[in-house]
Amino acid sequence: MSVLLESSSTSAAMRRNFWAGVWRVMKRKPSRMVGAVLVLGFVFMGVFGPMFYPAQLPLDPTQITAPPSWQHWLGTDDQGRDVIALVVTGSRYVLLAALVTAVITVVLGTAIGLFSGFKRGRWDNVLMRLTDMKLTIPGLPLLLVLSTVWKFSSAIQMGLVLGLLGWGGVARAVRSQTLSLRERGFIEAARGLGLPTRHIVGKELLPSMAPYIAMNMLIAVTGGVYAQVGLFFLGVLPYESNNWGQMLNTAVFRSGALQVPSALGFLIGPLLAILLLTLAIVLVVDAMDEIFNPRLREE
Amino acid sequence: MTRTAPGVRIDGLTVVYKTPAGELPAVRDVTLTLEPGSITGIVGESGSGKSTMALSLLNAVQPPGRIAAGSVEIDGLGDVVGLKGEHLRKARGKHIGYVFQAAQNSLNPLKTVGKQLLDLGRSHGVEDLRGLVREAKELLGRMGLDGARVLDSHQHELSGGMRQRVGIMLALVLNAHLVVLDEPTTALDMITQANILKIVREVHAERGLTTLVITHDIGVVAEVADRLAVMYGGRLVEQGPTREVLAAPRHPYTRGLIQAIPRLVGDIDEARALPGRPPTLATVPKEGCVFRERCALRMDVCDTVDPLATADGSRVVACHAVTANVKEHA
Amino acid sequence: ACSGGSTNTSGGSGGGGGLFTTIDVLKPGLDASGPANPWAPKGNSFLGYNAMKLGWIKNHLTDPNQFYPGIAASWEIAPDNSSITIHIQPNAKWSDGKPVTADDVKLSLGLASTTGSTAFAVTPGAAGVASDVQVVDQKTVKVSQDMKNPSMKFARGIMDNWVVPAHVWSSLLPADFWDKLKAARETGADADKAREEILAIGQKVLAFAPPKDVSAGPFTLERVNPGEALLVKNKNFYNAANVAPAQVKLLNYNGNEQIWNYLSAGKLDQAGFTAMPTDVMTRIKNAPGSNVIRGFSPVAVGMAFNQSKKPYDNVHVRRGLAYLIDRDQVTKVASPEGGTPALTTSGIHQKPAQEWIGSELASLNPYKHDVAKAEEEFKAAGLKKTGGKWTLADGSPWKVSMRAPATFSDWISAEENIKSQLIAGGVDAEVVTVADYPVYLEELAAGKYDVGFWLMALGPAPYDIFQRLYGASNGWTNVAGKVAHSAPGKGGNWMGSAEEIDVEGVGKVNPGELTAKLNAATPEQAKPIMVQLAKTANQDLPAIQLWDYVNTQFTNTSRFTGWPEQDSDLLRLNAGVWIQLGLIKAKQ
Amino acid sequence: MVVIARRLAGHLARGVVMILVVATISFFIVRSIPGDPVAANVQKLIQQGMDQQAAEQATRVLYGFQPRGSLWEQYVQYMSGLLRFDLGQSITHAGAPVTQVLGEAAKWTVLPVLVGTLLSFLVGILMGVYAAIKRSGKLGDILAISGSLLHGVPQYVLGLLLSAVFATLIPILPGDGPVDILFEPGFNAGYIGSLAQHAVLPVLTYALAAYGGWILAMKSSVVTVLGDDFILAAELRGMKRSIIFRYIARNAILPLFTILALSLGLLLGGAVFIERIFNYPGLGLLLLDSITMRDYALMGGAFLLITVSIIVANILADLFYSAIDPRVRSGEEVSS
Amino acid sequence: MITGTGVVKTFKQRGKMLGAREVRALRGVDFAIPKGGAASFIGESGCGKTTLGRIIAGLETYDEGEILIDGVSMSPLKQKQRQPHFRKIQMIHQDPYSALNPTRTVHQTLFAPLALRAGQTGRSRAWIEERAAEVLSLVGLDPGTVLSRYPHQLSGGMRQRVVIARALTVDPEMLVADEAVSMIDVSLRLGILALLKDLRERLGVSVLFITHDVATARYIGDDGELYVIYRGQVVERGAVDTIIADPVHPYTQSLLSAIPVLHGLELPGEQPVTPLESLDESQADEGCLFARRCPFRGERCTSERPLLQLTEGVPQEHACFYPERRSVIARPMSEV
Ligand SMILES: Nc1ncnc2c1ncn2[C@@H]1O[C@H](COP(=O)(O)OP(=O)(O)OP(=O)(O)O)[C@@H](O)[C@H]1O
Ligand SMILES: Nc1ncnc2c1ncn2[C@@H]1O[C@H](COP(=O)(O)OP(=O)(O)OP(=O)(O)O)[C@@H](O)[C@H]1O
Ligand SMILES: [Mg+2]
Ligand SMILES: [Mg+2]
Ligand code: NI
Repeated sequence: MSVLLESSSTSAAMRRNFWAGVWRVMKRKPSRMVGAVLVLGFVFMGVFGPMFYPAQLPLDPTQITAPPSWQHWLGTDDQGRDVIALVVTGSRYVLLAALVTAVITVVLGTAIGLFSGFKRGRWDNVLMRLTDMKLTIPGLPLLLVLSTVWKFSSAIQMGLVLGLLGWGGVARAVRSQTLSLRERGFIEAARGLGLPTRHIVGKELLPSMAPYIAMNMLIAVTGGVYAQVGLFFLGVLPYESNNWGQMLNTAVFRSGALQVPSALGFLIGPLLAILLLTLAIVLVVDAMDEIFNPRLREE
Repeated sequence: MTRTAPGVRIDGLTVVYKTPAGELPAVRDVTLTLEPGSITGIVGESGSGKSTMALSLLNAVQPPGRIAAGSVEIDGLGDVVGLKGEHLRKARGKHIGYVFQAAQNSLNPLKTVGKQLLDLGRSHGVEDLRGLVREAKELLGRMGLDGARVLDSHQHELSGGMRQRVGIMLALVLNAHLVVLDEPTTALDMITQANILKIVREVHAERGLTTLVITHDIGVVAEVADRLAVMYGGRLVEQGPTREVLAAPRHPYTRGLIQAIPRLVGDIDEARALPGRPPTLATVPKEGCVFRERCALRMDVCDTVDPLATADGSRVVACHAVTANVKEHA
Repeated sequence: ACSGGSTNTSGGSGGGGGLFTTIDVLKPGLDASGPANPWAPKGNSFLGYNAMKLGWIKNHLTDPNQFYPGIAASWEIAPDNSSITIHIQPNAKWSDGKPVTADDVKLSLGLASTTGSTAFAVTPGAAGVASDVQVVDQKTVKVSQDMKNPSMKFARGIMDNWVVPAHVWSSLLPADFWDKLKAARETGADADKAREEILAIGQKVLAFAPPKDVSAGPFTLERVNPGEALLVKNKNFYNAANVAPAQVKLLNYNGNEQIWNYLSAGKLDQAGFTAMPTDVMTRIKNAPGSNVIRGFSPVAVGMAFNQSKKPYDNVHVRRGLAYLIDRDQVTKVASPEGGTPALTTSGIHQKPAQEWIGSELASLNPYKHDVAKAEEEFKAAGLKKTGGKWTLADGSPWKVSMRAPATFSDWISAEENIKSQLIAGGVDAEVVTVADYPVYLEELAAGKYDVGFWLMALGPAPYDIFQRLYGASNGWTNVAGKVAHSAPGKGGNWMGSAEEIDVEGVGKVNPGELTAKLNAATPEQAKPIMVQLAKTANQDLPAIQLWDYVNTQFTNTSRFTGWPEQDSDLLRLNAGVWIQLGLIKAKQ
Repeated sequence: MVVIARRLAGHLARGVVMILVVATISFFIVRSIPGDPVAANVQKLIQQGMDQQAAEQATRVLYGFQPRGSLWEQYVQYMSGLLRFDLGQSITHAGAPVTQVLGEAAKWTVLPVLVGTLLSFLVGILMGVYAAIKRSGKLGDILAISGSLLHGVPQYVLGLLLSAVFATLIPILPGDGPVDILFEPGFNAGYIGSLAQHAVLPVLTYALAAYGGWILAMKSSVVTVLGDDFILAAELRGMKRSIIFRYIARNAILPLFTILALSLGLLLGGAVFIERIFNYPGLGLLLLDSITMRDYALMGGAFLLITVSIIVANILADLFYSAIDPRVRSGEEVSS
Repeated sequence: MITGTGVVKTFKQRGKMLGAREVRALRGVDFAIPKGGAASFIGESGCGKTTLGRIIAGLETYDEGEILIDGVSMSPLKQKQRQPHFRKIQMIHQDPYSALNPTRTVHQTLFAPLALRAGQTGRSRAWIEERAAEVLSLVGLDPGTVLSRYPHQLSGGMRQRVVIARALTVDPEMLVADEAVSMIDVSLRLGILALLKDLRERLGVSVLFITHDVATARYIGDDGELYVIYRGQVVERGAVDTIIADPVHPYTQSLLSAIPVLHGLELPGEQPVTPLESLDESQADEGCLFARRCPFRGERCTSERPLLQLTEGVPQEHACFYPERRSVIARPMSEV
């Protein structure tokens, strides 16, 4: 038992080391801190943001698509609602859908990639053909065509569809990782020892790929945001609540944000949100890259 | 033009690598002379600093490493450590041939050997490219290969042994007379290894070279080298004529190393492993003898004082115990 | 943001020349490969420029049969509406120099009947259909109406037709075409076959690509690219001397925002109506030479109810909502430039309403914004107010769910605003957009929505006005002059009004049958019916009339002058017609 | 050569299967779209002043172009048409063959996409090499982060920003349409100039959108190659820097060809946004229009064409790849 | 006891439908490794040593022939059914760096297979911990210091010991050590060899030792058998010392001649054998596989395949028509 205690205490120490390493990596480039803070900010915004506003945003019919002012930092929309309030309240749908997208993308992609790479043979062939096909069919046009059939009435459904369309890349990457890990002696040894597949996949393969999967997940979040915002922007999706894409659509195609500078704030709001989210995730992924990939660690 | 084999004098060479723990020496205060026309073998275990030293001969230590002190005098070139830019580049290849560790991958996978040969010629301003190709074919033929076919091949079409021979050809084709071979036979099987070693010996003799062979396998050195130098933890611990060192190793590490070689005949119990494990850059003792942790002859002085390399005839040893012994006898 | 090239001066004989830049608001997305064929939906025939009609319909408040001359220089309508005699412009020539003849007109009318035309419908028993086209002489044609089911709009149906050169198009119609047409208007197997054949010809007509644009209009098509179409002056045009521009450039657009762009840059000499936000309007008005002309647009939008859904079956709920919604605010937010708040719900646009129902207009309930009255009505409907929120009689929650197609920006804006107003008034509400108009219409007709927006008051013909409220969408179909009614939820009846309504001061009326009568009624006969129907619509509120559209036209005085006046009856016609009538002059 | 031919055959076979599958998918998706285009068209005509009956008849004529028969019959008809490169007739274009309409639109998509790709490829790999060499410096860092950012930002954001800045705030470039009419089409300076001027913003958007990806891919590829033994070996042989640079470049670019195909797919997909923003009359806009107009044949055709271009691009990229990689040429399996 | 007869393995290049290449890795190999015994495979690179080792460890399937584990034939069994039998045979990989999962501590690495066994036999957690410490002690490691470490905190030799300890957790009957010492520093090599020998003696585990360094074969036990394998065929087989002292097959002689001589300590053999050409896998399969490279080949060699046999006057089995003793190995100067 003492052995066990010792081993667990050292692994705790290892973990502490890990966090210390994380801290070091983050500290080395201040931009990464900015990224982490921004990501947390977006999470906060999606979870708690809407609580700061009434369900029905106050509107001011005397200030329709007004330019930025002290009262409305980014101006107002075509109904006279504050753009920042719209960005914040609209974030929940967008981020939730993106999260669902990311989870489904990663879970499906990882599962299929793992299965394919681990089983190899016929299943691998079939699954990879399928993945190839998914990767070849361009996502956006397919979504456009699908959007006429599907009703993306809730964020969850939206995420579901995007996720179901998006797992190809992850599956591919995970499969090639699995294939290369498979060749490593320790996986073969585990099989030789008669360890169950559950153990091999869960304890040996997945932990080695975890950082990679986590990065993919973050990237999938941005992918999810872009796809749905894009669809709303094109105006091919019906909507029930405000969201960034619908804001872009209204700003550009209804309020003339590209024609009259006074409506520019209305356009900038959601654009800024997307840009910041991208920046945040890029910075965090950059940090993760270094934390998890000692080969890239430049001294 | 036939140049004679150059001599090389390495003096007080120290090479450091920048690590999170600061700059640590991978080669420390090494002094070694390569006699013109000799084959010198350097043996040492993984991480003992062999490759680093070999690269220093071309002033080609890769960042984050750098030559921190010492000089490498090569006849006809001067101190290589001071060479820079075009001079340095021209020296490489033309004066010093280098056969890469893991020569398996020392060729551009996208170009045929012949094209790379021409690139090499152009880099060194060779006017007579036809002559260069002829020379290359001759060299390859000398090593038992079909020159035309090899020049027309890509790397992946050649076997390990063939690639290694191509590596040797590229090192020699510009008429370099100092050749450095870093682990020329690692990852080759026995028969190919024997073949390559034979070629190295023959080419060395025919062309009148000064050759440095680096390896972790004493057998390889024993086969080819006239002189043998043993490295441990970045230090040169013993050197001398190969046969003498093998027959009567003085440094306890050399002795242990030779004793640890599995032998084909004789009592298997005679062979025994060295205790402990080889040091890494971070675990090499900063002061005192680098080998003391595993040494059977360890004395108090070993903990604090780095033993000087002491010459005794053609033999040089850096060990307090041995030096003390010699003095006693003297 | 075009950096236009130098103006090609091929020179017009009269009017001063120059390049006239405009946009055809009915034709988004120019198709560079489209033929110069007025029937082709993506064709490059532009009304008034290189595509000619017999006459141009005036934007009259009440009379559908007033025209400006087109190919027809003059016309006589028989007093009983049984025929119209058309006199072709004596000098009219095609751009290849051949004269425009009665044969051209007859062939064009034949072509029209294959592609769908009011006066040449092939449905048996359709109203206002021509029974005969007669070439009186080379420049005169007489067309008679089939008096079995006459329509007030017969003359309009004839005059509003394209005229194309017979020598280019004649191959499309078979020799026995006119007999076929007659047969098609009967019933029975032979007629079905004839209709099929005509349909097939129609498709050929739609897809027909004349090798070259031969036009009798003021311009001919020079070239089209995906961005713009260029037309040059037709020297053979009968009124060429008075046509000012030497060239016309029709810009392509895919979305309104492009038109805004062009207008704010002062680049368009004229553009038809497009919805726009106030700021954009201001910017456009500030462009040098910018000029806005407003006139009558015979259409209004209403918030229509599906009366088979609770609680909208209750007239008090509908009235309560009418009181609760401030139409001024809705209009201001949603259509500040393109509409005026409806005075009340009469089913008629406020401008012609005066003409049609006169003093009776004042007796209609204006449903002025009045929260107290709304509460009264809700109470009368049995709704309950708990915790500041109105619920259904049984206490279950009530949410007004409004739908609009996502592509209709003003409707969405309006619904969003109404939503805010309703929530402020204690009525929960939501706006759900629908991907696009086709889906919207399909689901609306299938009765899937509670509340939707609906165009109404389509003038100027009285039948058309009320047909929107008491026509097929409300269960009444008018086939061959006979009215049938289908039950709510069936046969496209999604509004589901009662078949008979007891109207205060009028008595029991069947609005569908009344509406059908309007088809053949003279204005004098129509007026009392209009009063009855207006009262019915006002009291029963199948829809709350929100705003009446305004026809807003944009012109620019920097390069051309002679634009129509405010409220001119030229206003629903485009600049091509103004130019060919000789109104537009180059600025000196 | 045999290997390449065999690869080509394999690709073609797979490509054909893929096209058939995509055609089938698009056929069925398109047929299951809700919404009544007929009613919508009638309403549209009524709004334009036609009366109900006429509108209905006109619509009937128009929709006569739609194929009839059971779904299965239509499918067979569609697929057999496909073999003859016949994709049916467009309704919005009054029976014009879909292939013709697509052909008209395709040039407005393909050209800018190609130019954009090429441009971003050239600049991107140069910057990528630079970022790899300077990877521990500030500038390399900035390049890498900006690459990630550009790579991450969706095309429409770039398009909107460019449009807002260069066509609205400082209107120095045309922000919509492909060309001005007043120039006689053909090889004259005015026309070509106008074409070029109008293409600047869309092409720039395509290029910017792809550029980040190139930087990142090239950087990581160069870093990998720099670590390869043969580069050090070449240096130790005293090879000229320029030759070593060529060695690095060629080996580093090689794996990018697989990405090339992928990026083309991405760009073609993004054409919808860019063409919508800049009103460029290409395939994307056509697809969008056909969806709102419920022009089934056209919708299916546009979707199919976009997919087929990607498949073809994939094949070309792979062939190109095998043409310059001797390992593939001699049939060895190269893991990339 | 594990025996095999006529084991054949052919690799087909995967994923290539057209023109698949075949590699004959094993061409009918017989072997028998008694309980507690030792056998060594030597041969040139690519001759099939690893393949055979993996087949014996159950990590690879075989195409023909028969393998018996403790008398049970494996051929009729399905993959799943074979597993428990093959578990008695554990593989020690060449590369101790990749054989351990870098994300798991030694404790975790040993825990998993032990827990599995504990679960099957109903043993307690304490047993697991005890056993983990025990196997570590068996391989000469101090459980206290090693258990909590990650692989990267261990030296090569220690890792290889952990790998062996892990194999011991399932109480194997045989260890297959594939070049188990070739990647370990010279000074540590003997330690591992001694450990394997020690395990044999103490635990009665048989050891299959795969190597290209003949000398090491002696160190796992002088009672061991040596199999000289050439191109998938056993060409000479017998007691280690017998073969080293008196090889009769020219191939064995070539191999032994190639061993570097420690000049100064040793004198080279008098009759070294050098093959005429280097190994070429694609050579014709007729006759003796070594014929083309053999300096002593006769008429018969090119037409007929010699089979492994015992002939008079030769103590070991060999596959040569003209077996002849030659003095090829170096002998220590001390002996002379
Ligand atoms: N780029 C580097 N950065 C940091 N340390 C390095 C670097 N390259 C080598 N070293 C360290 O320098 C020491 C000497 O390395 P070197 O490659 O010269 O050893 P070697 O004797 O050639 O070993 P091997 O037999 O494995 O080739 C080692 O401890 C190694 O870890
Ligand atoms: N998975 C595989 N697919 C295809 N061919 C294979 C595979 N594994 C081995 N081979 C081939 O089978 C032959 C025997 O290989 P094997 O690895 O058993 O040789 P070896 O004797 O272990 O060589 P080495 O000394 O290099 O380890 C070789 O030609 C090899 O290329
Ligand atoms: Mg080395
Ligand atoms: Mg092997
Ligand atoms: Ni333009």
